[in-house]
Amino acid sequence: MDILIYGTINSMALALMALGFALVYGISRIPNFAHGALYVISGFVTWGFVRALGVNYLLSVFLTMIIIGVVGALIYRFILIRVRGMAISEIIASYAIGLAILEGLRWGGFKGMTYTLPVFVEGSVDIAEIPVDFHRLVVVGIGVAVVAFLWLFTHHTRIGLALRGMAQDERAALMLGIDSDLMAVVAMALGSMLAGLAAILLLPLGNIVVEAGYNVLILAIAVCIVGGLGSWMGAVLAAFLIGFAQILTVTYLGSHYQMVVALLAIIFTLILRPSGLFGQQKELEERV
Amino acid sequence: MNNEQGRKERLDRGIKVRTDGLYAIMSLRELCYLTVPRLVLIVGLLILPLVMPSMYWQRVISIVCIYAFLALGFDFLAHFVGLVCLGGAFFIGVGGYLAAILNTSFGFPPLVTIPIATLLGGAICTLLLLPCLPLRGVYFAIVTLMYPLVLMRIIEALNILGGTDGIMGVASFANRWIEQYFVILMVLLFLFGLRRLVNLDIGLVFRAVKDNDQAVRASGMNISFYKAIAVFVASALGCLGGACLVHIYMWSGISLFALDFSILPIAATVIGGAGTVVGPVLGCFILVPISELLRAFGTLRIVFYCLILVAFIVFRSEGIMVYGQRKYHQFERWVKI
Amino acid sequence: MNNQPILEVQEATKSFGGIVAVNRVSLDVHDGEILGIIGPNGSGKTTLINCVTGFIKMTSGKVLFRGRDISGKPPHKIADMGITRTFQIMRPYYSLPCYKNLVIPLFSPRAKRTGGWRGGGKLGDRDTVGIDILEEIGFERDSFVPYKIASSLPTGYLKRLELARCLALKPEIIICDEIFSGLSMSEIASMVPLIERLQMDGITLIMIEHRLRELFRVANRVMVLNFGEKVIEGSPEEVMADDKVKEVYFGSEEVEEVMSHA
Amino acid sequence: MKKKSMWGIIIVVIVVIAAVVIYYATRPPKIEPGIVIGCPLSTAFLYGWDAERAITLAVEEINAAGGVNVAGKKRPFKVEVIDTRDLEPGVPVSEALLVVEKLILEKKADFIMGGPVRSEAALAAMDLLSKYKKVSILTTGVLTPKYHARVAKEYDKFKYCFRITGEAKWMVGGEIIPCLVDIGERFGVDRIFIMIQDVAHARGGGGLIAKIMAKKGWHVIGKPEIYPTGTTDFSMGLIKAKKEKAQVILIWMDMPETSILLKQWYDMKIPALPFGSIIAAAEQPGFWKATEGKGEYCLANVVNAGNAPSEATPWTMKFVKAYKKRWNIEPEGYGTSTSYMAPYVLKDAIERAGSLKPDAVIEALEKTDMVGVYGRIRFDPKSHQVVPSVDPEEGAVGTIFQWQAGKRVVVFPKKIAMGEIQLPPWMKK
Repeated sequence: MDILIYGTINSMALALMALGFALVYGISRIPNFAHGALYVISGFVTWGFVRALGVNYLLSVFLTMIIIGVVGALIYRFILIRVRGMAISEIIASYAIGLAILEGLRWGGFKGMTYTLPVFVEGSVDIAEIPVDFHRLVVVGIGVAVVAFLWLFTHHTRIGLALRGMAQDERAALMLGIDSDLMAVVAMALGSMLAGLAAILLLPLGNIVVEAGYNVLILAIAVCIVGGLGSWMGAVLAAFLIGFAQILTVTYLGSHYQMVVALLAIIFTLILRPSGLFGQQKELEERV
Repeated sequence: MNNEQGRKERLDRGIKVRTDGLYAIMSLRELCYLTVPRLVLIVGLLILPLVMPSMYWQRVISIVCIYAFLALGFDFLAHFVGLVCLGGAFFIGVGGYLAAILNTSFGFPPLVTIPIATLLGGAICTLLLLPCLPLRGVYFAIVTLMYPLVLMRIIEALNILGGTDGIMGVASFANRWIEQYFVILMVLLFLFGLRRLVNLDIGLVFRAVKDNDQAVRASGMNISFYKAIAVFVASALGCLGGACLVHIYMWSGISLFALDFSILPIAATVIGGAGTVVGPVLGCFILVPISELLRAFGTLRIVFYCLILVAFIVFRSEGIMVYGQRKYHQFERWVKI
Repeated sequence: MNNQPILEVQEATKSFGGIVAVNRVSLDVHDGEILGIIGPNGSGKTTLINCVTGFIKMTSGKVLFRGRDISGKPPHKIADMGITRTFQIMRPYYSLPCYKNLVIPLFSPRAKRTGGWRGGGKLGDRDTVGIDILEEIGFERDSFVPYKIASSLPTGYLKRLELARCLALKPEIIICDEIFSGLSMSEIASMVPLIERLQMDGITLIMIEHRLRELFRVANRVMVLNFGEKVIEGSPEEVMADDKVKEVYFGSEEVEEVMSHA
Repeated sequence: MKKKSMWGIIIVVIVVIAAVVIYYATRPPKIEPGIVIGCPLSTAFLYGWDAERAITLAVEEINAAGGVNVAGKKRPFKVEVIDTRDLEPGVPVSEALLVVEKLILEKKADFIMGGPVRSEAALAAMDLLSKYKKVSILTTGVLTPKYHARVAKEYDKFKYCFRITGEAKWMVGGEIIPCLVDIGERFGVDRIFIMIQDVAHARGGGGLIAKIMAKKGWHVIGKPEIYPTGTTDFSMGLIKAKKEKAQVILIWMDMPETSILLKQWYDMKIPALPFGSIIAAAEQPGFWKATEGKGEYCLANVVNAGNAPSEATPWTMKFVKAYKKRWNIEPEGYGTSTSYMAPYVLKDAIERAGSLKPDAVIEALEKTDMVGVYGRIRFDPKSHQVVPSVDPEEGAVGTIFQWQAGKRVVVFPKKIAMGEIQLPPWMKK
């Protein structure tokens, strides 16, 4: 029973982390290695609003999402747009920006363990005599809401359809009058907002630490690859797969294999089925 | 300028066409035109340790040479074989651990453990990378980026090979000069070795695999066999670097798999000029000393070094060496008619 | 000409998901013969030869080469046996000069074993042998063509380079995939004698073409494919006379024009 | 566009190099021949910057009092701190070793202090120190008993390495076990659940505690739960502890994620007393505000007294007040008081040896005997490890404190205790 509850919580956390990365790669084919940095910087920005400026919590959450969305858009607009298409340069450019942000934060004095965010709601409740705190339930709730919103957004709004069009085939979308660069900027902004949302939800559980940036990036990549690069629905499913796998290894195999699970998942998926659950990398190879 | 008739004449007039083809070079002027840059490089590398102010900077040069091995391996794989391998740390780690084990448990001296660790490490890395050879583009890059992290976690979880403390008391080189010149000679050896390999027939096959692997398959050659050879060459280079590093620092542990070993060689290749085998080595000689000089600034140094990297990539300049080569062939001198 | 066919395809079928590209096609080719395969676009011609040369795994059916079953083998093993092919979309090595393009096939195990084109693979220096082959297919030795980078060559030259790449392996069968398409009339005119000379050298040819006039002049037998099924097989004259072929090509003037000339 | 961008790059690179050259040129040349102390510390982390602050405070006090008289001549200390980044994941240890060499070769450091903070870097640095014959006093971060074991094993090779901070074996045997036994008797608890980080010293310490407590009749629940660095979810372990009715949860982690563990423990109202043998997050004064009080009742061990206000020796409170005045924050991590004592011990040894030569200073250090911030400081001549004890008059005293109502109250050892251990309300039956 506890495996079920904490499995879902862990999986929803993974899904939130990975959604931003999956969305950006799905639409603009850019592996956004600065995802972890956006996650951490949104944590510190919210901390700034709440603790330093004393702005009330909900307003600061809203402001942070806007700021992070703008930061993501700027990164794409001025840096990534020039390197689109060249696989190796995209990875290095986005990773270098991520590293610069993280190390800049560390140099700016954001080190140590005293930076935290307040929890949405205090206290905990026993579900079938398993203690679960409200904040984690809120995380699951918002996670489900985000997935539903994304599904509605991509299926029923004009921008959403344009984004999906571009995800399938950029040139075809261009021909239909969709400005692919603008769409990519929107995708990057949306992806960063999702990273910001994940940070605001997950960081109150512990404290804001610069190292979290690296771990989040690795977990996000693991989930996206298992789910098939390019399809965010696959990422959500893969998040549940890896989430439960981690919880199961902790209970049965021993807790120190936990991190190894996510990394091995990547290696095996890529070797057995490079396109993951929903990706379409396989079909490209067939065309001789 | 007096009023004599004169015109600008390209230095390499006549040389470039003939040297590209199969004809021999005659005059001394043409001979030194071609060999001078290479000589400057070799002599420069050899006298560098002598001219260095303090022993600390000599140690920095050894670190530069280790990164140079990785950069050579990466450039060879990425530009000549089309496999973008972000796993430099994987080779360093495997090579380092092998050298440490050979030295501590079997007691071989450094000059014996390094060759064994290089070849054995190269074989092991190739075997481990075999399953992901058919992958393409971003996938191969991400898998190779993940390999060192997986090994790091596995060694940490199973607490083997000395666990998180690593292996201590590895013998160091006999003395400073042997260590310094051994590493520099190795860099020169592999620099010109790779340049020659790339122009050999097998080098052409690697380039063909990069251009169009279906065509290579249609001419009756098994591409994964040739990709494996290319990966073996690159991983042997990386393991050589790892082994030297372990003997320089008399220690080997899981932090040999750190990300720095994967990212810096790529940055050096981008700045030095991908495609020219000398470019990455030049990139290392620029990047590592700069990051040492900036050490006083603490973590700001990483920010500097990332911004320089992004600037190079975004302005998509082809790197110093390629720019240099292009300019070198365009030198002109004023010739009287 | 012993009666045992050099290459035999039995009931080859291949389907991508629901669509059946090739539906139980069987054919056989005798030594030194030229077999033409024609059919409208999308009739499964390229898929058929992709299956024969191992680039795609067949859903069912068998391919026999000199009686030995080679259906499951990877493409490089089939090429190693002597069944070479050119590609419909040309695949030269763009970054290498012409004669270096030929060094790669000369480097293959088959070239080393069989000595390659006139013993070039094992004994001679591969660069000069490359230039010999280029001269064989019509590029004079001292012209600038062998030294130009492949990417700067026009389509006609690239098609010949594809052919040269097959020749370097001293092949027994060459499968040409639309080698005439995209060439000007004069280029085709100079290509036909080259094909005839290959046939005289004892090389079997399977040619997929849309240019029926040149094909009929060269081919011994012709096979017509439509929607993945074999419609008819026979000498060029029988095929032209058959009304089913007219129906397949209904409305294409070219067939009418060829018919009227014949 | 291509030409202009190329020049843009070259200008950027030149500007960077020029800035660096100017920085080096304008540094004040070393006028008076100060004794250079090199400190390779990971300044971006708690154990790095707290040691840096303590050493700077001590050196300022010594220089103000006239510096060190070396055979009659008065010479001030001069501190050179360089960031080793060795606590950062993904940074190779060779970087830290390069920093140690830079201090020795370029900055001409006479002594190394504080030492690389991560245990594997410190162990690796031992070979370097013996190669360059530099005396080093380790004050923070490194707990592994392997360090002084190596000194004892190859004395003449590693005699240059001293350690002034407590080490894991004594901490477990001399402090944690007696404190646990004391808790056992007072509250009648004997079921312990161990959660440790996947690091060599944690595995060693955790395993040792499990064995000893089992011998003492305690019921050790399952094997120690090992968590890799960077774990963000401890729910399964805590639920297992609750199901098995554990009464004490022993925590040995120095990663920042321990605050997640404590918050989850508080939210889930697990009826067990969290006993942090090493719990980095809980050592800092800022911990209380950071966890909004959820860290209540958590016990933490700061290896040496003085890192939390207590009355170990008259000097302790003087140090705590001086630290608070200088850096307007109470002493934080467990490297603070030891790093503060190291310059004093070195000054005393140099004055007794009358010279800076390594061998003379080593003999003087081996005969050190002074009452410091955390008790009487003496070095074991064989292993150069500070002699620990429970009584401040005898040797270096450790401290275990408990968070009570927002303040760190020292509860063990008895001699310097300022208060009693309390149980969380939801534990009292």
